[in-house]
Amino acid sequence: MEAGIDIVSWYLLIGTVMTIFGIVRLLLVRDLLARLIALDVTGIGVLVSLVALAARSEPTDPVLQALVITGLVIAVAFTGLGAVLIRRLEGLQEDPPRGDHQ
Amino acid sequence: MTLAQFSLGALALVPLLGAALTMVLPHPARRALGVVTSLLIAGLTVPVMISVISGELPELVLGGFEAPLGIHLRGDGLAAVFLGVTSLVGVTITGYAAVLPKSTGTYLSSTAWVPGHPGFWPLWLGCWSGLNAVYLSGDLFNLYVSLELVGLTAVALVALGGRSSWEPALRYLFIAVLGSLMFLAGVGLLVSVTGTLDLQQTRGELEGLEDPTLPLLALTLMTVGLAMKVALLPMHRWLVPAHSAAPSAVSPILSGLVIKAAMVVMLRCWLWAVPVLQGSEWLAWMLGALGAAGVLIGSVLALRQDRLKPLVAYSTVAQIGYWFLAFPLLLPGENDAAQLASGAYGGVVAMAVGHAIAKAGLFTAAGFLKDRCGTDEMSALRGAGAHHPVLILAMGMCAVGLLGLPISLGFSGKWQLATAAVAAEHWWVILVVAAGTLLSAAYMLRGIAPLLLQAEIAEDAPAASPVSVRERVGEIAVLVLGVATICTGLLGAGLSDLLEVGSWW
Amino acid sequence: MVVNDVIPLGLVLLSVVVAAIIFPLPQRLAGLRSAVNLAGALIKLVLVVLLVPPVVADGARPEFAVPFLPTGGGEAISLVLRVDPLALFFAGLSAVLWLLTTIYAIGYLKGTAYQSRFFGFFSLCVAATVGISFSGNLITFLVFYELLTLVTYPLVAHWGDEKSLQAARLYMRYALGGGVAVLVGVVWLTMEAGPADFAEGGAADVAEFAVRSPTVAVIIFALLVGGLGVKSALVPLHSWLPAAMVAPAPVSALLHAVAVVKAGVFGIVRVVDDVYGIEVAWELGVLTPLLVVASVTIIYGSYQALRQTEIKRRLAFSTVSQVSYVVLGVTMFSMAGTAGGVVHLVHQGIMKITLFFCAGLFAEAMGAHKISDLRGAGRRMPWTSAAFTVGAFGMIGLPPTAGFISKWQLGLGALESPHPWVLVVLVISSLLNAAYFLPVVYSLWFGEREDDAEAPETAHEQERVHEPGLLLAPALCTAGFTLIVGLAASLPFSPLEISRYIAEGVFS
Amino acid sequence: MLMVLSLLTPLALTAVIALAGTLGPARGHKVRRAAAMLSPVTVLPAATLSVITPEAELQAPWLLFGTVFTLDPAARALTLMGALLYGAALMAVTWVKLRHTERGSGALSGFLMVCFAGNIGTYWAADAVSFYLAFAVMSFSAAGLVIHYRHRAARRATRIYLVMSVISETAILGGLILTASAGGYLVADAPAAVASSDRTGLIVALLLIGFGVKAGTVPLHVWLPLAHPAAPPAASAVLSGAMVKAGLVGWVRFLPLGEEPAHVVAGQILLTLALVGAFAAVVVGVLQKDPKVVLAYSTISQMGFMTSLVAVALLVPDIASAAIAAVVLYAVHHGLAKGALFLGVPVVKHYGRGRTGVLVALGMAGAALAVAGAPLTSGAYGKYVSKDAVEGISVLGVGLDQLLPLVATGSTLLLMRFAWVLSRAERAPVGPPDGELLSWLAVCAAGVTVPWMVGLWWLPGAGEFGWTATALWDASWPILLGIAVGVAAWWAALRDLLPIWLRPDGTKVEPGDIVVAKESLVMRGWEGASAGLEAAHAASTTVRSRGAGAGRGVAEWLRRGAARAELTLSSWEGSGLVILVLTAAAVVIVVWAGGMW
Repeated sequence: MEAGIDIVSWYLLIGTVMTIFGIVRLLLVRDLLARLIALDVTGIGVLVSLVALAARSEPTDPVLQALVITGLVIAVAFTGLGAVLIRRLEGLQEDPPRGDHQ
Repeated sequence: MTLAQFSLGALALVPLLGAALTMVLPHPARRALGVVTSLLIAGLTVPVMISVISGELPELVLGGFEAPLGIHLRGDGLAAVFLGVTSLVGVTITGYAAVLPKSTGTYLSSTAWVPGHPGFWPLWLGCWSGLNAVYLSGDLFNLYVSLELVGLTAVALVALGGRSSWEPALRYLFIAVLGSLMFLAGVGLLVSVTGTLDLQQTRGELEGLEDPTLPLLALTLMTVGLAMKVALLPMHRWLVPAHSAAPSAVSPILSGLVIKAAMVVMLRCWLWAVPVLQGSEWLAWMLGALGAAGVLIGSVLALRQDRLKPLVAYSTVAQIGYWFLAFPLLLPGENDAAQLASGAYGGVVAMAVGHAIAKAGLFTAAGFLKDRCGTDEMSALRGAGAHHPVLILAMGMCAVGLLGLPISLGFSGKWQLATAAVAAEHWWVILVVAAGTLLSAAYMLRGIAPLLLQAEIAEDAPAASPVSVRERVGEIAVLVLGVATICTGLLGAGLSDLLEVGSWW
Repeated sequence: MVVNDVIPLGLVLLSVVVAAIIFPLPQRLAGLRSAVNLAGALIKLVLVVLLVPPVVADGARPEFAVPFLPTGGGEAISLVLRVDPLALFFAGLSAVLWLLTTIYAIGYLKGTAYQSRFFGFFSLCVAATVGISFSGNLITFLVFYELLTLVTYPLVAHWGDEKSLQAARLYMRYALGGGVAVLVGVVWLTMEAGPADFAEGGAADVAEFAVRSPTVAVIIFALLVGGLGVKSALVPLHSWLPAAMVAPAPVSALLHAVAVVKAGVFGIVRVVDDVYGIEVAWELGVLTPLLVVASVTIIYGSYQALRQTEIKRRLAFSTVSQVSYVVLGVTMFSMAGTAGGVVHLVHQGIMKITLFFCAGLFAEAMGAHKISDLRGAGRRMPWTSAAFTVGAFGMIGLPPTAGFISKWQLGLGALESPHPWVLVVLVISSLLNAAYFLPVVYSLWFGEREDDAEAPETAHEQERVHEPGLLLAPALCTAGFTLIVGLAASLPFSPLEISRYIAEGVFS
Repeated sequence: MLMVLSLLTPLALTAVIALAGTLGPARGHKVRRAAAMLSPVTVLPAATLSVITPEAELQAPWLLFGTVFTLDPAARALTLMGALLYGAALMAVTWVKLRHTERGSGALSGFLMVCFAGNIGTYWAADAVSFYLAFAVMSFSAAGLVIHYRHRAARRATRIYLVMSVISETAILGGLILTASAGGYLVADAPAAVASSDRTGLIVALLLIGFGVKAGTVPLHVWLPLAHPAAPPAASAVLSGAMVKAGLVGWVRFLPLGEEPAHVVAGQILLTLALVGAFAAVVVGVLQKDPKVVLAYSTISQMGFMTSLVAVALLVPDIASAAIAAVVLYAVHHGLAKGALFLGVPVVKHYGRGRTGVLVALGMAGAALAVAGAPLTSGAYGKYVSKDAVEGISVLGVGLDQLLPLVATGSTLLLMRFAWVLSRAERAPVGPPDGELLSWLAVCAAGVTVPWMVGLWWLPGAGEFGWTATALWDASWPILLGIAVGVAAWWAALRDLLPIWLRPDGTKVEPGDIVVAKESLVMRGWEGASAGLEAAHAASTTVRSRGAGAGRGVAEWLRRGAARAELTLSSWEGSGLVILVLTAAAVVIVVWAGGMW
């Protein structure tokens, strides 16, 4: 396995790629919900790369682990807030198109 | 555990306690508790300020966990200055919000939209505790957490402004969180290289390193992330709708205090955490260029606004440009590094503090006029100054602070910046500062001049209704900020001595 | 004497306190407002008079300093308020004329709106002017110079109609442009030569810096004088002054005779005499171009005044030309010339304020705005016309008035200086002054209105126009001062003696 | 002390008259009337001063630049003459019955008194500044006299007078500043300073022009023939009697008359101008119809005579003191005689007929003969003294002492013309004698006695009148020649043999002769200059506005660019794209730059 990249740097690569795709998706998509999801993907990507960095040293680095845990908590917080805002915004748009749905 | 050390911890946690308490109380009680808490926080700031002024450096390690993992609060010069400004502006805005509840947004009760949002108080106190934590924290992890707390509460505060403020709040959320994630990535990279979170230790580790690429990449990520949160020029689009749609008590908090938190973190990273690396000149020059563009384009756009609050918001974008203008000067040029950098650093801090007070005053006045006249269209506000001479005077004083004309911290800041620029032969800084001052004078005039007009206000218009006692007291708050802008102008010299304490050189 | 050191600060703060009291006063408390105003002006006058003996007679220099701006390494640059004869000279002028302008303004604005706002900014303007006169170094001067710009903006825009807002905007644009130029100049000079403290023969380290790098010194001089030139209405930068005529009469009297225009010229006198020092400025060769600019301004101002048909615009252009006499005197590089320039600082103030008071009176009592409306006004408003005549004779420079004294002194100075051709400029300008003031005086006393022509007998006595007392008294006072200062020019503490004393200091 | 009193009393009384207006129309008029009646008394202090005290000095170091007033013999004589003339004029104006007084006589007497103070000031001033002060006060208050009747001719005369006096004031100011800076602040050492200063030519030229306007030398005399007929007769008596002499005093005080390097060029020019003035005035004066204009031209010719004496003093320094004494004596004589003639014009009108007619005719004839310089009169004495002062000088080959008598013939011709015109003027008998007649008689009496007294006792250098036969003959042959020519002309006129252009009806040459040409010249010059300046001004405004327009265009273009950029950023995708690009660029640059070092 030494010839190939070992597991940790493999995960690091995946994490970085996830972050980059997440950021590009986030910045360019028009739909609000899609943006929120893209934001979550970016968050997870960053956390994965942090975990990969932590795993490089033998006893995994406690500092980085603390960072990852906090990161998760904050991701949950902003997703909740984002969802509430999007529901209210969607609620606004509902009134005009009702006419042509039936 | 001296009083100063105790108040360090208390400053970060008391607002949180207050926020929690207000959650359970009804609206009138929340206002009372909010005011009490703000006075308590201001009280706590005093011992910290006294100890820093007398030269020593109060430090507190929470829970006995030593670095690299523990939370390490350090009250150095920069922290003391920003704590002072935050408590001054905070107490005034709290008083204003308590006296005029309709300035805290609109609340969707069961039947209809009711002015005055009870949710303002917990969010505002939470935001205040985040701010204090940002200034005091001595390690990157704590910086990230408190920055995130400030960000989220700010987004929620914007959303209080009723239907028109949700869309800008969402946009602000995306940008803020993206910025934090980038900052987190940067911190992660840095920790992976240095193995510690504490600013002092990080600096020690990085000095010994010969390959600068990884820390440089980390610094770049952190800088771009924070630039988004501070709304440097190309990334400023979220600021204008957010600050103008926010309720009239929230906009001063956002413009005056919240963006300062990200600025302080930027300064911590650039000056404390990361020593000067080879590649960072390019980054500093890029920030300088964006800052100059911010000053000029921000002012030009402010000239084109026809509503008062967007005009003041664009003025914020322009003022932010000034702070980043100083970054190329912070690099040690060929002559004496410390003396030059300290001049530019003192300039940035003075301008930021001056801007905090003046912009808070101006945004409160703009909000007050919007609440009273129903709209902030400048053509509709013609002659509105007839019944509020004190308000006009206060707006004039704040405008003096923003323009950077004498007897204001803005002036001392511009003076130090210009002196540092002349010493480092960066003549372009002088040109930008001069052009900026003239342009800012132009758009300030556009904002204040119509109020002086003697147009007859229609009898039925809301502006003509008699001014209530509460509104008179509200005007006093703006006057306090205006007078503070002028009086702090005389403390320029004192400020720079204060910043000497615990500075990085 | 420590109590003397507090007086300059007291003088500056006095007006700020008065303003703080007046601003919140509601409109109807006119009596209280006028009382506070007059009390403030009187106390200020008494304090200035108290300062005269110690400063001029036994050479005391009371000083008050507070640290203000941090320099990189060394100790902070401080805000310095110091009283030297030149400062006392200008402060005395503004204190006296301020008392009179206050009385005039109270009478003029009776019954109009926003009086509290007007008088609030009015006293802040006093504070700025006194600050300018007592400033001890270039930075303090810059601080009060900018403050003056800000505080006079609402005064110019007082009527609140579109025209005055437009004029105020033009004024602000010019004044702030000048202010920024002075800021850049001051920063550069402070970096090169340290905080420039005003010293009798010029700051020592500025002199040594001028020797070290003359070209940079010349550029800085150009920046400073260019910035100050805006407010002293040197030719290319003067167009804000006639436009600011839409302001109410006490404000135009204030702007053109006492505060704004004089601040600019006072600044130039400070820069040439007390920062660079007259010898250093002469070696740098910056005096001659400034002298040429001043001469061009004098002739151009008089020519433009000739072309105007409105009273106040003619007086405005006459101010443009008269103020440059001071610059002419100071840049002549001769002791008598400097004394002439400095004394004209006061004389022009007294004479020009008389003319503006009378212009305001004519507009208020007779609604006369054009010069042709003044025909035959001598019979209908004899007192105002008499004051106007004294002022006009002063402007032309006829003997019993103060104008003659400064013109004579400038003439002597011109002949002593290396530029004798300046006497020709003085002569031409007095001819031009006569050309645009004498016809006005002639039509005042000897012109007759159209309807008078056919009934000279009846028209004589009955329609005496009522001249309001509150407006007339200050005008007659200043006209009286013009004559007294003109006649008793060589009294011990007269303006001429003090300016000679200052000139000796400059050349010492 | 008497000096202060004599200067201040007239000014004080004028102040009373001016302030009378505040007491309301009725009482004001009464006060003004009383003050006017009192006005002739204000002349007394000056008169008594000149009579009793030969020497007097007044020092006021605090006034202006340090004022000094001294009374030297010349000033003493002139002061007496001035006091008499002004006293008589004031009497003529005010001591008449209420119904005869002109409208606004209070104002007229006020102006007269201020003129008196100024005039006396010029005689006494011993330093440049107070001389200039007195001169300015006198010339500007004289304008009040000229405009008194307020009709169209008076206005035109005043306008021209004011323009000329402004020019003269400015020239004198320049001259005096140059003298003062050359060390000549005090009058005593002015001539020496002027002579020694390196700008002597300029100073002399300025002083000649400045005082020439007041002394009526030829090109600058145009205001005199216009001002005199316009002013009331009492005022014109004072104008040509005392005020014109101030110009002479100015020359005597400030020009380097006795100083060593003789100013040949200036002297020659002044002499020729004086003589031209003396003779040309006669030719023009004879053709006039109004008696006061004829008298005005006679004044110009007499002033030409006196100016020639000054010119002689310039040319030959060593005879300067004699010439000055002669000038002063002649000035006193001419002042009183010409004043009598001018005051006589209304007297002839009012008292020509009846009992007083003989007395009036006698007085007028005596004054006329004095002016012409007939023997036994003060005129002869004045001419005799000046003739022997100019012994050896000749101009263009002809001896000056031959030319001067011809001036006498000229003035005889003029005075015959004046008598002819006056005799045919209509009479308006007034009845019992009043102030007008009395003052006229007083002036005639003074005219006879004062010059002799001054010449013999007061002026040291003047010398007595030699009662030899040759002196009497020298005095009388010019008058006889003049009478002969006059009678011949009168006889020719009866036979209307005279050519058309010579017909004496005043239409051929209007009073002020070349002023009409000058006025049009000035007007045209003024239009041309202002048109040119206007065009330049218009051009500069267009250039400025175009520049401003271009500036605004660029600013607008910039603003639009910024606004467009802002629009692209406002959409989420737009700003997102920009952020992506920026981050990528930052990372790439930093890594590349980092990697390089």
